[in-house]
Amino acid sequence: EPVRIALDWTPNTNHVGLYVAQELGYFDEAGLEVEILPYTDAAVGTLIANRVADFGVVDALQLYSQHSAGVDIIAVYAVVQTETGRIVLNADRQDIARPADLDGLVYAGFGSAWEDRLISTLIRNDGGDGTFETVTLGTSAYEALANGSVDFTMEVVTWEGVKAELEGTEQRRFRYADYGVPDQHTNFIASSTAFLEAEPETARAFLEALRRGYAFAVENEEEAARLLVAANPTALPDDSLARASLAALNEGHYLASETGAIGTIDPEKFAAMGEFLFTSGMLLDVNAEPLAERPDFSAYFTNAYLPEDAQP
Amino acid sequence: MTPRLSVSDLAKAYDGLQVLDGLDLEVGKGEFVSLLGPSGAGKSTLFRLLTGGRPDRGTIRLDGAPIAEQTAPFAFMPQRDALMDWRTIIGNASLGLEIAGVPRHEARARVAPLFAEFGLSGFQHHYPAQLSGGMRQRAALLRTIVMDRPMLLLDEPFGALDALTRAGMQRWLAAMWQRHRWTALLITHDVREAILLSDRIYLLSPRPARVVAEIHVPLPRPRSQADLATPEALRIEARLLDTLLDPSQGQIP
Amino acid sequence: MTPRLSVSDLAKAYDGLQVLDGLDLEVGKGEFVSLLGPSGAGKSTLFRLLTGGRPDRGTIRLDGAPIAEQTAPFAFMPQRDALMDWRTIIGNASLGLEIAGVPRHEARARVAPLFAEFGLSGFQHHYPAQLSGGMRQRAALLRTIVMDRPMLLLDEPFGALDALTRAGMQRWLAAMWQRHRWTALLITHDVREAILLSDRIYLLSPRPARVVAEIHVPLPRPRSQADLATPEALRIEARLLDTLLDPSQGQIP
Amino acid sequence: MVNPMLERLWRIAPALSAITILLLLWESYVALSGIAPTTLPAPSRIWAQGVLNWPSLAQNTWPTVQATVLGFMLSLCVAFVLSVVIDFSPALRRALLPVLVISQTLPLIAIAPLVILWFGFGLAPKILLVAFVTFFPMLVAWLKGYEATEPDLEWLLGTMGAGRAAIFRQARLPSALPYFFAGLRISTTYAVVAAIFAEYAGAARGLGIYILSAKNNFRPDLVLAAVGVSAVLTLCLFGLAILAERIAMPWARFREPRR
Amino acid sequence: MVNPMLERLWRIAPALSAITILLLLWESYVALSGIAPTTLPAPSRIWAQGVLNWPSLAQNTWPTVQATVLGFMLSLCVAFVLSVVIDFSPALRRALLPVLVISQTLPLIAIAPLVILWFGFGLAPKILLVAFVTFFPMLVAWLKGYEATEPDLEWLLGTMGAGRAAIFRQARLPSALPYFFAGLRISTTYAVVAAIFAEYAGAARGLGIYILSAKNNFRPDLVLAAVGVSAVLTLCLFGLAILAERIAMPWARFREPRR
Ligand SMILES: Nc1ncnc2c1ncn2[C@@H]1O[C@H](COP(=O)(O)OP(=O)(O)OP(=O)(O)O)[C@@H](O)[C@H]1O
Ligand SMILES: Nc1ncnc2c1ncn2[C@@H]1O[C@H](COP(=O)(O)OP(=O)(O)OP(=O)(O)O)[C@@H](O)[C@H]1O
Ligand SMILES: Cc1ncc(C[n+]2csc(CCO)c2C)c(N)n1
Ligand SMILES: [Mg+2]
Ligand SMILES: [Mg+2]
Repeated sequence: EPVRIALDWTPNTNHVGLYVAQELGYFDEAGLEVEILPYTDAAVGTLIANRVADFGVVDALQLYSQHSAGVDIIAVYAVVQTETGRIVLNADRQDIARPADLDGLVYAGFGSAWEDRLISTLIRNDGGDGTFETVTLGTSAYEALANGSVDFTMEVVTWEGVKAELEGTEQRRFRYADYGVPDQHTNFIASSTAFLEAEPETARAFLEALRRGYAFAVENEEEAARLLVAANPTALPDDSLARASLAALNEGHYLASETGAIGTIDPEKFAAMGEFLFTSGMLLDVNAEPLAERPDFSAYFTNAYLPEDAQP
Repeated sequence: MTPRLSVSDLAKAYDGLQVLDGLDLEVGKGEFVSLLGPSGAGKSTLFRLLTGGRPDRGTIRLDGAPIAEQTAPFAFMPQRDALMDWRTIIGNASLGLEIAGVPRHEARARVAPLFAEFGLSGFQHHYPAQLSGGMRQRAALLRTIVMDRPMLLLDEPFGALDALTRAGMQRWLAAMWQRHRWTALLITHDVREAILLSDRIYLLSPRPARVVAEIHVPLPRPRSQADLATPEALRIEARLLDTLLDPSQGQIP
Repeated sequence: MTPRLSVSDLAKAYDGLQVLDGLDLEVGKGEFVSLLGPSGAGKSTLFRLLTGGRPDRGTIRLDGAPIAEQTAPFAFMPQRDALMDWRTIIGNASLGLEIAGVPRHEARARVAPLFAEFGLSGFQHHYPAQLSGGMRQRAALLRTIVMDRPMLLLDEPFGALDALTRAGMQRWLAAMWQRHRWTALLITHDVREAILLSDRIYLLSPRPARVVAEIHVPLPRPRSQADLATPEALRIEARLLDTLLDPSQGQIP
Repeated sequence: MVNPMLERLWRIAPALSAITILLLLWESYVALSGIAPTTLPAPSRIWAQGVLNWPSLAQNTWPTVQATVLGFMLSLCVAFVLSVVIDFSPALRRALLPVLVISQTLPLIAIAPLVILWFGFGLAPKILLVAFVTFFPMLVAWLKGYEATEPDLEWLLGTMGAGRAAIFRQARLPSALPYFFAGLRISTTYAVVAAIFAEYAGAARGLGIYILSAKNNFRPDLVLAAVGVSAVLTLCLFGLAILAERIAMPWARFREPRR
Repeated sequence: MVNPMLERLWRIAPALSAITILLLLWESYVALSGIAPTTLPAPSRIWAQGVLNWPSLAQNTWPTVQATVLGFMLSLCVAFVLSVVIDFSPALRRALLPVLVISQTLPLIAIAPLVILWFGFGLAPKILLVAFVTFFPMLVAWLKGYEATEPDLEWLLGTMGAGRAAIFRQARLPSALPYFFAGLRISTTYAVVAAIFAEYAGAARGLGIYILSAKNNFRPDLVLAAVGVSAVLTLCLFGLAILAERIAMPWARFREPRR
């Protein structure tokens, strides 16, 4: 029985630890056979809850939403230690100096209600009304931004941001935390309580090997990038992008925090973002009603399966 | 003796148009009967009812039993040739045999020798679209004849044949009939054809078709084209033409 | 005087099958000429070449000029009726006029009075699928006649008509011809029909078609069915049948 | 049947019962298998949530209806005009047909950014994309239909002095109608889906946006409620296509077997 | 024409020149407008990058070809079997047809998770999805084709003692062939696109995955190179469909106008 892990996106530098562990045989050493499932449009929580996958890379919003809705999904590892998302706009937009200036402009969105809350909070905290127009674009947001069809959008700074820099595209960005939105671990590795209770040792072994992979990537940036690209010749046709992205991840202390934490989920960070989502009415229960009471966010994640030295 | 086919009080309307209304006729075993009648009278409609159509009224008996209980006693030739575009001529000709369960190869072998007689030699493997109108009609007749059924229903089989081929086919059909004594019901426009081939001729009125005259043809068999010039034949022809041309029948033009 | 239509040395092959090979014929102005010939001889093929088809060899002249320079001098009636399923009968009948530029309403008004004469009263607004085979053929003939062209090409126009309607239509056509003196070329199987209508009859050989006999019909006009019983007519009929039945012609069956 | 209402009911009864049975099977599968509503919601839940969210669902339905109808009308015109052009010129046929076939192989993801670049986020690009997706089945049907014309008919028209255009109008066009209506059924089936996909390329509102959002908010029940609305729209269009066929080909009912 | 090779070349010349002209227009638009290659790369760049990345492109083509071919074969069977079932039972027709129409309105996004859940990431779900997308045009074509059967022919067969099945095989089926081949052309056009979309539901390899990855890596040139490969595949399938038509209906060439 291999351990199966699902992805949140096509293979990219966020997944570097996974591929390094696989390529360098860390999983083998831990006595595990790991199968990295192909990326699918299906929600990772659904794959985990239905035992198609044992683990999955999920973004924070999905984790909070699915867990609230009664899906058996629980975060066990923080992929990044601090928010990688940014508001991004073209540098030549003199009229936009600060988030408050975004009022009334056009936002290229990805279709989640969370974006709307996040951006309006950002604007309001900066003194604006928090009203803006959304066109849902999904994958084409960055082309639309580049040719001026929209005024701003959202990005993963260690991927889209790095690409823009490589291309020499002049952009400016707003960091959410600078405008009163709580910081977060943008992506997690999640599992299900059913799996964790049934195979706690497997889970521990898996996370330990995985963490070794990420730690390797923090120390050996070049080699990690090479391994990642070699493992994904199709998904990563540009090793320059992968290299630069991994450099940005390290430089920004995303994979390892400034205090050296790798994989550890910060309970306060977790609760703060939970609180933000709860108070904005984003969390729905199994009947699609907004949660009536503030949930216990410590049940949404656990650090218990991380190696001793990674426990907070 | 019960007739092979007996039709009584048959009625049928299409969309309120009364096509048949109380038609009675009989065909005895081994008898060759022709139907002569104006266009649109309802002749093809009668065939439709014989071959499975639902009459509004009336009964059709075969050998005394209502027709619904019989299974396919007729070899039928439709008015428009109804050849299959996608079968070669030999494939079309052997269709009936194949449907009757004869293996394809054997069916073709049985049909093949008849091609010369039907003036279709060399066209076995042509498609219908490659044939002239008359050749198509002959292929359709061939398809009907080879089925070897106890009764033939022929809807103007010689309609599109040239004079000579027509005469030849008539002679041939008469000879075959002589041999097999099929019961046959023929729809035709050709008074002489009816006389040459028939034991009996029904003359039909315009729509709704009723029998206006029933004429026996007591000419000796086998008959030939020459027999049509005998006084007896000419008398019958005259009588048929008289009745057909009688304006009291309210005929079209 | 140059003939209206003059065909010389016409040849045509389909897929290596020589259908016409050196056919010569002429039709004078105001003359009614019939073509009698076995099925598959190439009669319809001749019409195809007259109406725009490309011969392999030979020339077709109209009033002395090669035919390509003429514009549509023929009113043509094809062998299979070629009615349009999607037009009502009156729509089909007025097709030629509409194509000639007559406004739809006027075209129909011009055609409507002829329906009774053609035995189609009451069927103006039916679709072809609702008509019997003979009625379809009459509708097709009506469509041809109303075009009022200087020359008619008729490919077995009465092939599917019943004896009586056929006689009526022949009479009618003869009368119309008497009045209009159309130049007409008629393909037929019916020896008597040819005699009744024609000034001259060409007898064709089997494929490849050549003229084997050219027969003048000096009967006085107007002619009627009764004139076919005159000694002169019977002599012509006999001669035609003799030639047709002459085995040296290598005829099918 | 005495009552035409009753008769109509009788005619759609098999469809209704088939759909009911499928829904019941689905409902009981969800109830018995204990599958999570986040994976596969029951029809009852989809219905309830659809009703609850109806105002926003309805608001997102209208732009899709607009794009579908206008796009489809454009598609009808394009298919017809192209078919005529191609029918009149064999050279153009050989030049255009492969290009059109290739055009149909372009996944939306590849052309969406360009469409946005050139036409923005408004109604226009959706109309174009719906037309782009639906014109092809109708074009193929027209072309096949023209080919099916009885040669004798064209010959006859030629002798009547009909030019290429008149022959087309009088013979080729009506002969192609049954084929066209087969193509029309296929196209109407895809029209709504095409509009939904077109919205993926970028839109402020529409069923496609609604579905995308519902998915990104992990609400498969709302995804399926929107899919239900799109199915109803498609069935309406399909019904219209059948009605149009009845009206356009009144002679067709006489072609039914006579026995 | 003396040389059959030359003649073939002559027949595809218009298509080749049309495509060449389009590519030249595109190339010069990119050169003259100065549009960024990240928005719209020039054909020359697409070609160069496609050649450069050929090994990985080829590796991703094979799974798509497999899914397309197997899915399409399944689709042929499904369309035919369904058409027969529907043709034999008017009640089933009324029950099934609306359900099938509805089935065609399901956007992949709505069913993708279920497909993965039930069938996993292997070849099977792709085959099913290709069949699902492509069977419908052929089904509609078969049904329309059966309806077009000459009533006299069925009558004749009936008098020969042919049962419902024999009438179907001898008359309805061959009569429907021209319609079927019209549907087949439409379906083949969609088969490759369907396989590509199916891969979006989750696959290890395939042109769809290649396109998705290229897109996520901001490589529109590679996206379009993969689209080019899919276009070539589609043209091959389309050509095969035309060839199959020629072989299956040898009588059709005699229906061409005789003049
Ligand atoms: N398109 C075609 N392709 C091949 N052969 C053809 C074609 N059209 C006609 N023929 C052949 O040409 C010959 C003559 O055909 P045509 O239709 O001219 O005969 P016809 O004299 O009119 O016969 P009929 O009196 O039976 O109508 C036939 O043997 C036929 O098979
Ligand atoms: N399916 C139908 N729907 C409506 N009317 C029909 C249908 N079939 C036949 N008719 C009508 O029934 C009448 C008789 O048709 P039928 O085919 O029996 O004539 P017929 O005697 O065979 O004529 P012909 O000698 O010209 O073939 C015609 O007036 C025709 O219009
Ligand atoms: C490496 C990486 N890049 C982009 C996205 C997709 N994405 C672009 S902006 C955004 C936040 C708005 O929801 C998301 C998820 C991803 N998932 N992972
Ligand atoms: Mg009849
Ligand atoms: Mg002929």
